[in-house]
Amino acid sequence: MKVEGKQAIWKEYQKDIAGDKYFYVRSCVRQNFFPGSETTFLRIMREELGKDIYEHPCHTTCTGIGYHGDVVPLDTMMTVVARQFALMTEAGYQNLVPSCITSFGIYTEVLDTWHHFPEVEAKVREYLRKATGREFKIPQNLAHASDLIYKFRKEIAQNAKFKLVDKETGKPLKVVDHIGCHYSKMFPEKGVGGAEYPYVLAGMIEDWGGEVIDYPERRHCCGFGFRQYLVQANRGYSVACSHKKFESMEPYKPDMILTNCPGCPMFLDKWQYAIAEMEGKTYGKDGYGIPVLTYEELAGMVLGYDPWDLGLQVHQVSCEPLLDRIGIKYDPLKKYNDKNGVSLGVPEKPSVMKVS
Amino acid sequence: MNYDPFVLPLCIGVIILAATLAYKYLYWILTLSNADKFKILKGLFSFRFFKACKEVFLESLVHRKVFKVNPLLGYMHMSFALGWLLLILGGTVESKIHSHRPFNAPYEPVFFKFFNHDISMYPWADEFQLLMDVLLLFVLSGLVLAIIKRIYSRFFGMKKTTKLRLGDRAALMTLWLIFPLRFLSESFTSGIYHNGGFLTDGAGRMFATFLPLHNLSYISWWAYSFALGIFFLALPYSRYMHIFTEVILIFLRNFGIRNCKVYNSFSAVEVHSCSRCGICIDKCQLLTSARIRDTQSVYFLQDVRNNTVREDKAYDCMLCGRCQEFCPVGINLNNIRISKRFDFTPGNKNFEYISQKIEKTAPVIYFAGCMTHLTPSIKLAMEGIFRASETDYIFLDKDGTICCGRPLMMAGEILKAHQLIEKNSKLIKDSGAKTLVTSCPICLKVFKEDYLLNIEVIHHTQFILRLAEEGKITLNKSDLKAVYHDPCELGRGCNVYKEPRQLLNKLVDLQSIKNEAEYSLCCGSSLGGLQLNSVQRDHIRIDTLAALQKPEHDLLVTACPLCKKTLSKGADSEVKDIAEVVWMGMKG
Amino acid sequence: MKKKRVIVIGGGISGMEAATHLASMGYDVTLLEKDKELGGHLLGWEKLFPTMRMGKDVVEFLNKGITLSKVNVIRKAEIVNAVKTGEIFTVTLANGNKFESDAVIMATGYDLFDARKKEEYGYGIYDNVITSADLEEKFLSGKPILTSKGNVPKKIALVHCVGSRDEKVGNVYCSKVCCVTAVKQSIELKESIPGVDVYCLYMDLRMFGMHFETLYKEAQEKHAVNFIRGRLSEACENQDSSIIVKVEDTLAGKPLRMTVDMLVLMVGMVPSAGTVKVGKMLGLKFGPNGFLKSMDQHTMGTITNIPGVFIAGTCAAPRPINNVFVDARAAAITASSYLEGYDIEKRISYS
Amino acid sequence: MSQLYNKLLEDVRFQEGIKACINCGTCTAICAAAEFYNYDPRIIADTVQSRNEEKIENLLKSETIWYCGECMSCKTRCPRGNAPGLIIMALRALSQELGYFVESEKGRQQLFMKRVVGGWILTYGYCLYLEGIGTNMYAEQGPIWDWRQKNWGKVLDRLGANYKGEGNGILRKIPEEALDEIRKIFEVTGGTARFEKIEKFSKEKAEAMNLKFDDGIDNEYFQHIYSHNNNTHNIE
Amino acid sequence: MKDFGFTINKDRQIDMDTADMRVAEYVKTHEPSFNICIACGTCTATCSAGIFTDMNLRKLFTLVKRGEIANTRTEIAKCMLCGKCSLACPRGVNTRNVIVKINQALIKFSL
Repeated sequence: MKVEGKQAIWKEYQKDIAGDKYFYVRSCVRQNFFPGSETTFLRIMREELGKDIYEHPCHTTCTGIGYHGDVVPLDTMMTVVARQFALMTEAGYQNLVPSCITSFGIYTEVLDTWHHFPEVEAKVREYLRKATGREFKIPQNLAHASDLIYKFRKEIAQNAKFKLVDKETGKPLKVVDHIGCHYSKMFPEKGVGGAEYPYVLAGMIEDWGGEVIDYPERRHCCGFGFRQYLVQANRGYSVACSHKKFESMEPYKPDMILTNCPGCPMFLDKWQYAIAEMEGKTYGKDGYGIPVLTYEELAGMVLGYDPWDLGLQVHQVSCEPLLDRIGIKYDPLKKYNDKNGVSLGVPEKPSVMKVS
Repeated sequence: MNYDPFVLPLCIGVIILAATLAYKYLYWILTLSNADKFKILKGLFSFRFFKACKEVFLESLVHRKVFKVNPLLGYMHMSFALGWLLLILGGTVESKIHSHRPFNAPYEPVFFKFFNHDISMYPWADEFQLLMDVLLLFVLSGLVLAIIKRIYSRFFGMKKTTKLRLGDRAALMTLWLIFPLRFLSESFTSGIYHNGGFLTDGAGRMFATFLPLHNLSYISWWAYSFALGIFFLALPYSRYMHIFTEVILIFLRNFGIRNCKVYNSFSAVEVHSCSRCGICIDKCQLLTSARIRDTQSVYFLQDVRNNTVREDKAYDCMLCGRCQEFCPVGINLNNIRISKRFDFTPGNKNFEYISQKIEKTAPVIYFAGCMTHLTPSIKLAMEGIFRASETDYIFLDKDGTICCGRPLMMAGEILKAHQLIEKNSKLIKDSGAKTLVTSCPICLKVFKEDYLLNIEVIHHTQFILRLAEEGKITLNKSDLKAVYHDPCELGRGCNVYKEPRQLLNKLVDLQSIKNEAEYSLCCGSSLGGLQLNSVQRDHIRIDTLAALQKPEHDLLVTACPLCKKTLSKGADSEVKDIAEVVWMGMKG
Repeated sequence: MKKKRVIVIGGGISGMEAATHLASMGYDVTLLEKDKELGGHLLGWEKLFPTMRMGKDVVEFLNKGITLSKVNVIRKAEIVNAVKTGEIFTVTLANGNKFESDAVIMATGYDLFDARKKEEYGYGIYDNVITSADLEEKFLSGKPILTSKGNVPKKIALVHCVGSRDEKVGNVYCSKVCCVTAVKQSIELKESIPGVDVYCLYMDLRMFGMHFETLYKEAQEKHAVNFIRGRLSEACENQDSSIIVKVEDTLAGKPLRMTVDMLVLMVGMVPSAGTVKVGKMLGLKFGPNGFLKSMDQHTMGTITNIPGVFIAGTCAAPRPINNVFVDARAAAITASSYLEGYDIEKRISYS
Repeated sequence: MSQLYNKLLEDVRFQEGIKACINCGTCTAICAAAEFYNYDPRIIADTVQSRNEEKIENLLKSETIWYCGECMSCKTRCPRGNAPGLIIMALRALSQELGYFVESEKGRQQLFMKRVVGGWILTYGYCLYLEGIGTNMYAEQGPIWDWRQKNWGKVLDRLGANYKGEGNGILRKIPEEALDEIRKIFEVTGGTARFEKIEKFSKEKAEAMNLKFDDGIDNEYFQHIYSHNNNTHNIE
Repeated sequence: MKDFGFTINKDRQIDMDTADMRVAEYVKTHEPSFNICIACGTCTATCSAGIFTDMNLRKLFTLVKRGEIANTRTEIAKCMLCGKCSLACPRGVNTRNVIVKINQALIKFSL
């Protein structure tokens, strides 16, 4: 493997990311599964970096899962998206930052479609007017939340309390990155580093001291597939995709998986549990799973935030071995407490995969 | 009774030979099907028995068919077979007359001259001396030819002669020694006692001038006996097994027993009846055109005998039937080849998907055949002829669907072929037709041979000729010069030679060619040869076409869609099926 | 009367052959070549399809022509300016030398497609992904073909249409020579590495030339090269630096994966940098694929929009060597008739 | 010219998704669904490209169009710039429009998507709502999800959420007026009509299949489409 | 082992690294013309069995070459060996014998 070759490609896909004043759009999946990540994102952006991130109380889902589940028609989706744009315009913002990759993909697709089919944009404007009376301007800059963390990765590194380094051996941790399919597969030029060797997460890993591991099935989808996971009858496909990835990354013995998509970390996390239950196989060291982190969790981690503030306790695969390896202190007794320090009980242990 | 220890080798040989043959023949006959056994029983007490005897004389002794094909070779075979038999008969009679006893020790006639020095004591002694020496000379002349053939087969006009195995070698060597030794023994003895005829006595007198005959003569009798004994011992394990087996075969065949495509003990009798005359070798286009030197029937039968049939040798033969046509023993070589392919064709077939129904009934059913669907002009011509003759017919494979089963049969997939045969039979039965017409001789063969149809099965040439004779169609004669290529499956396969020619004579100026009728060459595309590659097939096609070029003609006519398709590639003149020629003429 | 002058730009096959013929007709011919040696891409190819004759034989043939007909050859010629003033062309080199002529032959050739642009194939990233030109260099060196780790490869895949027929890289045309090159190199690989398995991953096998199909059949029949119809989707590197390829075997109707020790990308032709540079200087028109545009595809293949400028060889379109020869001679003839005062444009009766 | 093909052409995604396909198989080679289902996006493109009415109708009624996971990997790679994923989306839309989706096992699952995801969107303004994702129906969410289920609010609270609260924040209650706007958009743009069609055709199919059909998720038909798998989807 | 109501779907990719090539090798050895197939589909187009069923000889041959032999036995059983494909083949592949050899190989390797 020649890194210079990759670097040359990364250089081809430099993305223009706005420096401040963002209109923030939340992610349905993330709010449910990784609420700590969104909280951490805002904390880093606002508190560490002092950026203006605006959230509108009336913004809603982009209908992405409904759209990609094919129950929400294209026009409906586009009009809902237009409504988000209208809220942004009304709030006086121009830079849109979605927390969700599928939302990011949808916004990109909508903008591209309108670019190629102006009549569609006109039709959507009409729909929005009719339904809500709102008008909108097209965002000037569209970046995914991970693009922002990527943009400020060096600043984060400067403030970092920890590096992605094994404290025992001093060697960089081996990290595999998993990019949400809708980040750049549809529009390679819209993602940092393009579609084949996206740099958005790799850049964070490198700058925070880790080593990016390239494994053959790196680009494979996690298997969500919208209807493919949500309907039980189809889940065999969904798990098979993740399974394929685990089998492919296993020989590289990664210390963690880093993701930038809402669904992927949940699937890569939960499928490790399910595969262990179904086939008795685990992929991490000593019978544990491979910890799966969101980029916000990782950023928070290197910045020295309390792991339980980040929400690592809601992962099925335990992150403690990773924290130990880096040397991050945490209080195991507080893991399952509520905000006020009261214990909420301890989750049951899986029968195969080891957890802390 | 005369006795000397040297008679023992002969006696042992004869006894063991007799026992072996008895065992083998009984085993084969007993393992025949009951129906076949019944045929033997019936045949033994019928006129057929005498017919068989006559055939034995003509074929096994005189070798009439070999004579026909190759007179020199025929003479060679005859000299051995007939000459030796007459020697034995003559000797037996002579010894009986001499001894005045109806029964002698069996070796007495063989060693007559050793035991009987005085030859003036019995009637016709001189005549006997003359006769026996003439016969010996007759056999010896054959021997000289055999040696020449082995050394220089071109002398016989043959490209190649057969190869030998150990049993054959032993038998051949001793066979070659028997008669020279007999000649020497008798000559030496005659040199001392003057009891020989013109040949042996003359030679004896000459030998006596320079050889110590008293010592040599006894040794030579020993050698003679040994040669005979070893020959008889080796005989069942050599090609000479054919000497006796062919007789059995002739009887069985005259009793109505035929081989089928499954190997059985009648097939074994056929296989052992092969005299390895080698006539089949250079009749085989695989040798002459495709340069395949080791698959010809004589080798194949040898492999069958030795249980060493190789798959490629089972599969490369085209089943054109030329070897069979020329085989003096009349072995059904194609069926034996197919029966051996059967051993290599495992695997299942499933034709459940075929579910055709007959829509109407009609007196005539037309089966174009797969190959005809690849040459649609033949199909169109036939449809035109049917229309013009107002024949009420069913086009059974109009959509180009069901195969007749012959290709499977040829590939040795006999059981699977029967699955198709059953399906098609039902359709044909349901049609209520009285006549089945097919354009493809391959189909014709299987319809005639393997379908148990109670209706007439004919080729379209036969059908068209009948239409013309009945005045249902009018044939227009053109002045085109044409030659006719007999398709293997139509000619040798189904014995249809006459009708195509009658028909063509009404249509064109038909020229005769060299390899006609039963000697016709294969076009090279035969479905029989599975192992042949396209280059080998091309060689055959090119050579066949070259042979068909003479005399000059405007039209090359055949009666098989496969031949037509094959020969069209590279022919100097136009190639047409008879049906097309007819239809062309009718359309004007 | 003074000899008419012709400048031939580019010392590859087309330039050398056009120059040879023009000189033999009695023109004063100057051949400008940017490198220190004449021969162009041909210098980098060992054996040529379909006959497997050596590339250097052809170079020798060309050189002999140049010598015998006394072409004035300028090597290491870097053109900084080329203009037409009145009927006269003036070409200026970096060293300040100026050449004047009455006609110009553009024989500036092609460049190989930069395989790094097909990111998903990992050229320049994965150690065992090489191009057809790299492989040819290996053949030319005479050294054994080895993987990056110095092992004898057991399985090699050749990818057709790299940089050709691909909107993703902006090249929608077929480069013509890659299919048969793949077949040729497969055979060479089979011959030089005993027991190696070779797979060609193709979309269509465009065996358009005489004997190309025969070569293809030979690859199948004699060398048992495997042909899989499917365009490579992506290549990934294994830990042992072998390459996993993913294609659909479209004839089997199934996705297919395979680990190979070496992946060879059959790179197509793109207009050379020189073609673009000099073409622009002279004000020549470019076709939609970036190659020089002729006045008419059928009837005026060597004639450009600038009277007196003629195009030969692969600066106009991807072509195999035999066509380039024909093309070069055609350019020489059209240039000559132009110099003798013949105006082909009179024949144009269509728009 | 096929009527159905013309209908497909009305969808901009279809226009974007297919120019002239060269059948190279790049899409299939990278397709996750093709790895695990008897599925070949190349053939989908080829089929629609044929413009054959019957073939397209069969496609719309088939299982095939429901295998795609819409990851759009195919769009990245196609040398002709096609996107079978977008073709699929257009086909799925038309299949629902015409009621053909109920002819396939996988297509019938659209009722699930409508009632669950569609329901969440219109009720909560979110595509997913944790209270609907119990480990009863999503057992692979594991013991950690069990634990969260017992403590929905408190865990969210611990992680800075504003669960069911007013104003901003994670899983806040989206104001009713905003939800009304969304519902209005659905009505204006055909979202509601799509939902109604899915319900109508599903109901008819349930009757034809003799399965009890009712609102909500606790009826025979719904449970059937949610969990039934005839296990022939990866057989050639 | 816990039952989640589904199992992990099996991969249906052709994996050339693990493919069982015994049948393909056997056929290539015994009928070398198998190598020169250009998968043009003429055989399939002329196939009689193909009229009644979806048997696809061209595809079958391709699959055998990729070691995909799961359905070969049932598919090949439909062949009537009529030989039209052999005659139609532009490359002179001895298709009839290829079929016979495939059958033999399946038996030989108990597949």
